[in-house]
This record gives sequence, C-alpha cells and structure tokens, in this order.
Amino acid sequence: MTLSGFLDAALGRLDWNALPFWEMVAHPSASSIINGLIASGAAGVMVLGALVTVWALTRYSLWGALWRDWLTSLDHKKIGIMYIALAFVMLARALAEASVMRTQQAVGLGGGFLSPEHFGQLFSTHGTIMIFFMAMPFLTGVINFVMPLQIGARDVAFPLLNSVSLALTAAGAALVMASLLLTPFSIGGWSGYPPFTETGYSPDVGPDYWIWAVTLSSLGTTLAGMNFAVTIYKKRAPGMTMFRMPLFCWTALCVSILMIFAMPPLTLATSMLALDRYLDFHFFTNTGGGDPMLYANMFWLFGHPEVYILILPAFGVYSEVISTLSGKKLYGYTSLALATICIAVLSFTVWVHHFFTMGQSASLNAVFGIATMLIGIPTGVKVYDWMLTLYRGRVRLGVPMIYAAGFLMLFVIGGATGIVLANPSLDYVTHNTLFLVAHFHNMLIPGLLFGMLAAYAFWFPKAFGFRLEEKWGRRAAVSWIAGFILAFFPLYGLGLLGMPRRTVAFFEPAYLPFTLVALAGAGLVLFAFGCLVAQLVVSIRERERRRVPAGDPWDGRSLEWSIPAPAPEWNFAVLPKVETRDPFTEAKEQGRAYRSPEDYEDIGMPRNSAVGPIVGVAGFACAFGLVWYMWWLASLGALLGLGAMLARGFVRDTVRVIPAAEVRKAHEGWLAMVHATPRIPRHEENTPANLGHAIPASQEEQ
Amino acid sequence: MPPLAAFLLLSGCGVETFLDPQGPVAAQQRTHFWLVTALMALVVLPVLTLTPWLIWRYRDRGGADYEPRWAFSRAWEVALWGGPALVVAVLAALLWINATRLDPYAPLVSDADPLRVQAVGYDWKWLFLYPDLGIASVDLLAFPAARPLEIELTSATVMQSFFVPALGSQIYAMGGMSTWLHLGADAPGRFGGENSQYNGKGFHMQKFEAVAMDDEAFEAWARHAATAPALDAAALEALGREGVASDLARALDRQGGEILFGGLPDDLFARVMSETAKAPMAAHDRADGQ
Amino acid sequence: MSAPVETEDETGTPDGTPQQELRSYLWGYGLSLLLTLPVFGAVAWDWLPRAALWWAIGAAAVAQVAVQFRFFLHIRLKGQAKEDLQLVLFTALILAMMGGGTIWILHNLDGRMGGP
Amino acid sequence: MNTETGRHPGLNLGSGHAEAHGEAEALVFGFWVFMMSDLVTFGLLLATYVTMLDNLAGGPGPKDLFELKPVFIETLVLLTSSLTYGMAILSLKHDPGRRVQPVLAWLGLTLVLGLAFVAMEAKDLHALLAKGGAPQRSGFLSAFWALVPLHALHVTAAALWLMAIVAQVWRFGLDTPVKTALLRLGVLWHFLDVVWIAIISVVFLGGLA
Repeated sequence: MTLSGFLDAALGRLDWNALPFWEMVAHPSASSIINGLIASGAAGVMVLGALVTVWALTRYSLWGALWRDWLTSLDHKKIGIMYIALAFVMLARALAEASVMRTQQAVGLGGGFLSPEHFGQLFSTHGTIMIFFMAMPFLTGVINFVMPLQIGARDVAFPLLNSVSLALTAAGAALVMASLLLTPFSIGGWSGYPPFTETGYSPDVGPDYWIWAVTLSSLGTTLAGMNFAVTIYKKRAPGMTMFRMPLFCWTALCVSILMIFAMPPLTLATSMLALDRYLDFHFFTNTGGGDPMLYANMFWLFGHPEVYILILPAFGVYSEVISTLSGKKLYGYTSLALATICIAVLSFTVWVHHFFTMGQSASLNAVFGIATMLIGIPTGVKVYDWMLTLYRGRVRLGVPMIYAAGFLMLFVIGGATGIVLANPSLDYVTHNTLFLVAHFHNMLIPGLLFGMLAAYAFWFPKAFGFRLEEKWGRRAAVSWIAGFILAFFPLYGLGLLGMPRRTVAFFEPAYLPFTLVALAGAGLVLFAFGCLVAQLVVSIRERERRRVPAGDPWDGRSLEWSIPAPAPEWNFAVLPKVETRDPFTEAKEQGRAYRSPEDYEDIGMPRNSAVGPIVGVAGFACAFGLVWYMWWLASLGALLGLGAMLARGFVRDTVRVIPAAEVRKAHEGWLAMVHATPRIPRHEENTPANLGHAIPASQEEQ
Repeated sequence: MPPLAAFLLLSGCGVETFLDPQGPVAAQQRTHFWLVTALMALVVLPVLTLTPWLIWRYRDRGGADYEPRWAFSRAWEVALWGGPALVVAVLAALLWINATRLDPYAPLVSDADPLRVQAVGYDWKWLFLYPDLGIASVDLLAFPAARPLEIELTSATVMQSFFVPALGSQIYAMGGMSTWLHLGADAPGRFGGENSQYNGKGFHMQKFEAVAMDDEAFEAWARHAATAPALDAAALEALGREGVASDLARALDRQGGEILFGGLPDDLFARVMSETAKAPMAAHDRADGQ
Repeated sequence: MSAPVETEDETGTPDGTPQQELRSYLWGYGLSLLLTLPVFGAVAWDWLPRAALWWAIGAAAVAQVAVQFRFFLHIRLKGQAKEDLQLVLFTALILAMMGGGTIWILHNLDGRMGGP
Repeated sequence: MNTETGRHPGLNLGSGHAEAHGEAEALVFGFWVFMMSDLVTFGLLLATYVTMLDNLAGGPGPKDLFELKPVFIETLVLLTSSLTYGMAILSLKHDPGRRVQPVLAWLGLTLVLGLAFVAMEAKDLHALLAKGGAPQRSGFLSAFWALVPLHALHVTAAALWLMAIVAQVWRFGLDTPVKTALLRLGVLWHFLDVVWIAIISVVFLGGLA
C-alpha cells in the first residue's frame, strides 16, 4: 500500500481543513481571520484546559486516585457527582457561546463580526450542549446522588449500568468538544431538521458529529432511566411506600419513565438520519420517496417529553427546598404527586405543537393545542401548592430559596407565554421567532437550571461534608435571575416584532435596543457563573469552618439528612424502617433520631469496574471513527465495547463485603460525635456554629 | 410586561407585526393574543404578587403564625384544580374557534375573487408565480389590497417557512409538497416578509417585500412585469443556485436589482415540485460544486 | 377446549408441577401454531375478501401476542407478575399514542400536501 | 413449590437466598423495562413503515417483492425456538439432579433454530436485492430495511448472548448469574417472537393480502 493510500484509510476524510485556523491561513481576509481567531481561541482554551488537568494530575500524582476512587467507582454518589461536574464544564462552554452570539446580535444590524457558518455552529452547539450535555447530565447527576439516599437504598439497582450510562454521556460530550479542534460542527440547530442536514445540503462532517453525539447521549439516558425506575420500584427501604416517598423521588420516577419511552424516538430519528447520510437511504430526503415531515414527527415525539424530563426533577428539587427552608410539611403532597403523573402522561400527547405550521388540518392542531393547555392545569396546581407551603411557614431566604422564589415568579410568566404558543393560530405568528426562543429559555433557565443550582447548594454539604459559601452564592443567584430577565425578556419583544431565531444579522434598526439589553443580560449571566466559580473556590478554601459532619445542616426532612456528611459508601449503616412521610423530621420531633441500631450486618457493596470507562472510550472511538470515515477506528471501538460487555459476563467476584464490625465502628463513632455536637437553631445555619446538628424548626423558641 | 414594551415600541417605529395588524388574519390574531394574555394574567398576577408577600410575611423570626404540620385543605384543593381548569376550559374554547377560523388552508371571507399566487422557496430567495397573469417576481409579492391572497407554497430546496408578520399566519414550504396559505391586507402598504426557518448561511438575507396596491397600481405593475424577459431554462437554473436575490440579479444581468419575469412555462410550480422530489443527484451535484 | 389448569398460589406465580408447566408451554406452542397456520393459508390461497382478510390478520396477531405473553412470558392478570402486566399495558398505551398519532398525523399531512 | 421460588419463569435459586432473590427480581424486572423501551422502537418503526407504504418513488411495492413461503418457514422456526427455550428453562428449574446436560442440549437446539432463522432471513434479504429491492430505491424500502433487518439483528445478538451464557455454564456451572442471565435472555427471546408476529402481520401478510 502506498503511503497516501495508507493515510487515506487511516484518516478517512480528515485533513488540514478541519483545523479551526486553517481557513484564515489559507484564505486570509478580515472575516476569516476574526472567525478563525475566535474558533482557534476556543479550541485553544479547551486544549489548554486539558493540558493543565493532565499536568495537575501528574504533578500531584492523582492518576491512581482518579482511576480508583472516581472513574471505576460504581458508587451512585460519586457517579452523580461526576455527572454534575460534566454538566458544569459543558455549561461553561455553552454560556461562552451564548455570550458570543448575544454580542454578535448586539452589533448585528446589517452585519457584525461572525460569519454565518460560525454563527450556525454556535447556535447548534449551544443548543445541543445545553440540552444533552448540560441539562441532562445535571439532572441525571442530582437524581443519582439524591434519590437512592431518599428512598433509603444503598445504591441504584444496577451500579455497573450506571457507570456505563455516565460513560456514554461523557463520550457524547467529548465528541462535541472534539468538534472544536477538528471542525466543523453541524449548523442545523439542536433539532437537526432534514433535509437541511442531509448529505445533499450539508455534505461536511457537521451533522455527523451532531448525530453521534446525540445518539450516545440518548443511549446513555435510556439506560439511566431504566436504572432509576427499577431502583425506585425495587430498592425502597422497608415501609417506604410510594406515597411516603419524598416528592423528588416521584419526579425522579416520572422522569425515568419518560426517559425509557421518549428516548427511543430520538435514537430512531438520529439513526435514520445516519442511514440516509451514510448509506443513501431515503427516510427524510426530498427525493426518492423520503419524507422530512416524518423526522419532525419523530424528533418531537422525543422532544416534548424531553421538556418534562428536564423540568420535572427541578419541580422535585423545589418541593424539597421550599418545604425544608419553610420548616413545614409540603402542602398538597398527594396533589403534587398526582400532578407530576398527569404531566408525565400528558407530555406524550402534545408533540404536534412543535410543528403547528407544517400544514396539518385545523382540528388536528386544535386537539394537540388543547392537550398542551391541559398540562397547564397540573402545573398551575403545583405552583400554588408551593405557595401554600410557604404559607404559615418560617421561610429562610437561603440560596436555594432565592432560586425557588425566582423560579416561582418567572416560571409562571414562561407558562403564560407557553399557553400563547399552545394556540395554533397564535403559533402561526410566533413560531420560529425569538418569542419562542424567549419562551423555552424562560421555562428551562428558571425551571431547570435554577432548580439544579438550588439542588447543588442544597445537597452540596451532603456530598462533600461542608457548606457552600453564602455571599457568593447569593450574588450568583441574584445575578442569574436579573441576568435572565435582561437577556430574555427583550427576546419576547423581538419575537413579537417578527425577528426570526437563528439569524446572524438583521436589517431592522428597531431591533437594536432589544439586542443591546439582551447583551447586558448575557454579561450579567456570565458574571453569575463567575460568582459560582468564586463560591466554589472560597468554600473549598474555608472548608474547615464550614464542615457539617453531623449531616443535617438545614433541618432536613427526608432520610438523606439522617446520615453523616459526607455520606459513607454504604449510605445507611442499617436500612431504615419508614413509617411516615418526612421520616427524619418525625424522628427528630419524637426524639427517635440518632439512635443506635440493635444490630449490624455485613454489607455487600459493588466492586469497582473498568467496564464503564472502557465502554466510554469505545463509544467515543466508534463515533469519532464514523464521523471522519475512519472505518478501522469505528470497528475497533465497536468491538472493544462488545468485548468489554461479553467479558463482564465472566466476572463473578463483583461484591466487596464490608464486615459488620467495620460498619459498627464507623457508625457508633459518628453517633457519639453527633451527641457531642451542640444543636443549633435555624438562624445560625449559615454560621460556623452549624455542625450539622439541627434543632427542628418546630421546636425552636421564637 | 415585555409584550407591552414591544407594543409601545411598535407604535413608534413602524415595524408592522400582528400586534399592529395590516390584514384581517393578523387582526384576529391580535385580539386572540390579548384575550389569552388577559386570561393568563388571572393565574399569573396572584403568583407575582403573593410570592414576595408570602416570603416576607412568613420570614423566619418574623413572628407570623407558624403551622408546621398544616399540609392539606379540601377547599384549597378544589380551588387549585378547579381554577386553572376553568381558565383552561375558556382558553380551549377560544383555541378551537380560532384554530378553525384561522386555518391557513381556509379561504378568507370576501366578496372579491382571491388572487392566486404560487410561492417557491429557493436558497435564499422567494419566487412568486402568478399563474393567471403569466408573470413572476423574485422577493416581491405584489397584490391588490382589495383582493385576498391564495398562496400555494413549495420549496425547491430544504424546509422553509413563509411569513409576513404584519399580515398574519406563516406556513412551511417543503420540497416535493405543496401547502396553502390565505392572507389579505386592509389597505395598500409595504410589509416585510421573510423565511423564518433556518436554511443555511444566506438565511438572514432571505427577506422579501409584500406590497399591497390599489387595483390600478397592481394592474400597472402586472403590465410592467409582463414586459420583462420570460422565465426560461437559464433563469430557472440561476434561481436554483445558492445565493440571495442580488446574486441572482447579477447572474441574470438585471439592472436596479428588480427581478421580474414576463412569461411562465406551463405548470412550472408542479414541475418544481416533482423535480425536487425526484432528481436525487441534483442536490449532491450542487453541494459538491460549491 | 380449555386452557390447562395450573396451581396458582396466592402470589399467582406460574409455578406448578413440572408436568403442568410443560403442558403450559405446549399449549402455548399449539395455540400459536393454530393462530399462524390458517392466516398464512388464507393469504396464500385468497380464502377471504381483502378487507376481511386484513381484519383476520389483525385479530390473529393480537390473539397471538396475548398467547405469547400468557404462556411464554407468564404474564398474569393477578399476582406477582402484576408489575410486569402494568408495565406492558402502559407500554401499549404509549405505543398506541405514539404509533397511532404518527400514522394519524402523517396521513393527515399527506392528504393536504398535494404531491405530484 | 413454595412462594419464594419461581416468581419469574424458571427462577429457582432455592430457599434461603432472599437477598439473591431480590437481586434477581430487580434484574429481570429491569430487563422487562429494557424490552419495553425496545418495543417502542419497533412500534415506531412499524408506524414509519405504514406511513411510508405509498412512498414507492416508482420502485417495487410489497407484492413485487415479498414471498410468503420463506416467511412461513421462518415463523415456524422462530416459534419452535421459543418452545425449546422454554424447555431449557424447565429443565433448569425442575431437573432433579441439577444436571447441566439437558439444559445445554435444549439451549443448543434453540441456538441452532435461532441461527437458522437468521440465515434464512439473510437469504431472503439477498433475494430482495436481486429483485431491485435495495433500501436506497425508495422511502418504502428504506423503512422496510430499517425494520426487518433490525429484528434479525436482535436475533443475532440474542444468539451471541446465548453462546456467551453457554460458555459461562462451561466455566462456572449453573450458578446464580447464569440463571438470571438465562431468565433475561428468555424474556428477550420470547419478545422477539412477539415483534416478529407484528412484523409478519403488517409487512408480509398485510402486504400480500
């Protein structure tokens, strides 16, 4: 074989043009240089970040610890934390992209500095990352960490599968990151509508990057959903009936059911698009009997339940946060649980509202429009239930509560604009405009992101044993809220003025004031993210005076607060017996908390496994090979993944037994420490006096 | 409230949208929009006002009543499910009525005969065919204000969406298929139109003008258009190339940028539809030739 | 003709003596053959008019699926396997909404798209 | 038979292993959930196929392409393999001597039937290509090629899994992981029947009727 023949086989269609700075070197012009510099800068930051990480891991000899304690760990808490870490990294990138886009539109009257292709990649990666690699990992991570603790389980039902799910999601995220260095990504938007994304119109690798990144994420999410559902069905502690579960677990259950049933249409849609692109099938082409409308239908069959996959966990978080920080039982528990189920089922019946303008009959549109509005009923019930939880409580305005308050007020505005969009005849004048963009950001930022940030502040002490710093946390929360308002409310106006989404430049001077205000909002959001970073740094530095070893910093109500912080590997020394809702609050009020159990037993915990990381690497290799037509790499990846799973079948030594004596020693030690720790009232919970031993709010003298 | 802000700005700046409607469809949509907004305010305003009040009134160490175990009230339950259900029932009725009445496929109620126009989406311009008049124009939709428009749409490339915000509804145009849209203007005027569905790097340039004229002006325009060169094979080929209207004007050597065609091949619209649906190689060739 | 009697304890598990369980599998196999052969015959030799044939195919398929669930996958209307039953029924609901909806919507769209 | 055993077909871990039993139950239930997700995939592919029936693009349709006889034989083979799998489970559960050989024999027979099914279907698909029925020909054929071969791929995967389990039996005997794996594979194997019934009814019988 000649050298060039060998290189062609080895590198597929990868060549110098893939480098982000190649265009500006090959064809220098003002535009190509500006865009090339921005793209290369982004790639450079990523490479630099990777190098610094590698250097730090080597310098402090942490490779072994990373492998043993994290990557191969099957502990649901660690897997949850890794999901959330992934979400934060991806959030940083997608926020940076959002800011560049806002800057472009602020100067976009008649031009601006970004090329249309560059802008197209920005909004496509921004959407793809925010949905699949920020929001999904974040909520999956929170469910992973919190749900087993709340139902009194020692782990999820399938710990290895959990690790594999994480690895698949991470592989998808890595693929999107790789597209920074070896460009281009798709310009077809996060929804990747054909025929635009078909080979005929987008022959480059962009849509392939999108297809495989999303497919990996979709598979990982399906598996995660199954894992959570079975965990909730089969692993609840004795006495933890469904209607005694904390509301967060109800939302986790509904979310996992949505994941199980709503991800297959996405996997199918991307796979069919891949068949069209790689093997000349005719699913969604204009030609050969293909039907692009089928894609719209299939994508939104996933896309609408997805909206509730994103939002329901945040509803769960808010239920916990509002109840705990009001020192009060959750109002309307049954209503909230039923409303959650209603929303989950109804979410499968409304997908047409994403394409009201495609030409179907008025009555069909009306049916789906009304189904959409019906979701407004349980959602409205929830909002008022949360308000009634505040009513006659003792509300502490901690960081999670600031997010919750911001959420309550902003979310109903987003809900109102959602009802506008649910009307087919109004959708005809707002579809594809910035009104729609403003609407879904209004649902997803207060609805999802604030919820996840509230969860981060709320459960951080349980994960790491110390509280996050409050001042930077407040600054972050307030800036997020204000930044969101400034960045997105103008977009409602722009949408009503008829400005379409995804437009790199515009020619209407009346748009300019709005885009300028939105830019200011984006700046404030960036500042908010900076505050979060500052908060984390300060908190880690001051961790010794923020420790809450007794484990209950907020006067918590559910089981996760009844164990040490950080939680031990086995979660519960003895599986709790549950008799009521809010079991930990009941125990504290009746003086049954922190009692020594009569007996301890050996605990079997899953041994570490390398299968997860191997499947992740295999998935990435396979996808990367497919993107660049490196067939050898794709086959190698597929075989590696398959081999790892087959080999796993022959592993029998999967459980590590922790002797009862060891559990007893740890637990009795902790109990002694708790009894020696002074109890603190609620108004001291943000002071160093808070060691995690709470006086229940209801027993406080006021 | 952002819609209000937008509305105020609208009245000042002369950007017409359905909130400043220029036709019967948009006018109904505006009424519907404000009705929905008002009804939603019934649900939204209590939350906006009561949430801060509750947080203040029941703040920790604020001395208000405290009932940590209160978690259920039958009356509240009925109100909480019933209230939103009632609002949604009214909204649903409005929805059904408006969805049926504003079906883009339904002809507008009018004494005058509708003007038949066929719109074809190209990358990145619109071709408007007037089959009854034997003329065509690019990025200019001229029509008599006194007659409703009956537009049949298709796309010669990817999915697009035809939208004139001042006149109302938008609808997708898709390759190999045709959709229908009925619009009308109240009085002569010029309104901005666009493709609102992203279709590549020229997307932001794909704007057109919808010009409602009085009858004489329209007739004069149609006569003027009839003098333009015919829409022949070469012109069709040029239309199919990626580019905005000004690129096309250059390719066809049209001075002043105005692109009109004075003669149409038979069944051009149907031909575009079937060719987009059949010629599997055309798109590939074009993409490779870039 | 009746299905074989099984001893179902209070958990409703599909257990019985080995002979009973064997009979259950054989019944399942027999019934599914019975539901398969005539349909193939009807299609091969045009025993029925077209519309009736389609109905027959559909009915046989549904019955066949029920047989598979009953005798091979051991889904029961009561007892321990109830969670599985609920799961199957919920899936059927979702499938009906998604599949039925897809066919409805695309049929509706096709009818209004005036293709060439 | 006490109530502790046999909650799922063939589950017999013996009494006194309550914890192992709970594990197995979660495993089998989890696999059911997985199959349901898979069922949605097949359901949507069927719906796609139905909506694509008219998208022939001038190419051949069902009556030009499909033949009843091979499908009939494949159906018999697959149904029979379900029975033999059931026999394997029964001997796993009830064999008094806990012998390995009957289980392996039944599993071997099942494997042969499964592979025969895949081979026959491969032959059919090959014949389809010869008749101008390639997936690139039309939207209809794309839908067909996404649906029917995906089922065959599932059978292939199930056969591969079966081989892996047989290898595990050789290595470890009929231990608990092998038993639960056999239970899960059983769910998959019978589900492939159900999916195949849906496919023949809609695609072949419906198409040729």
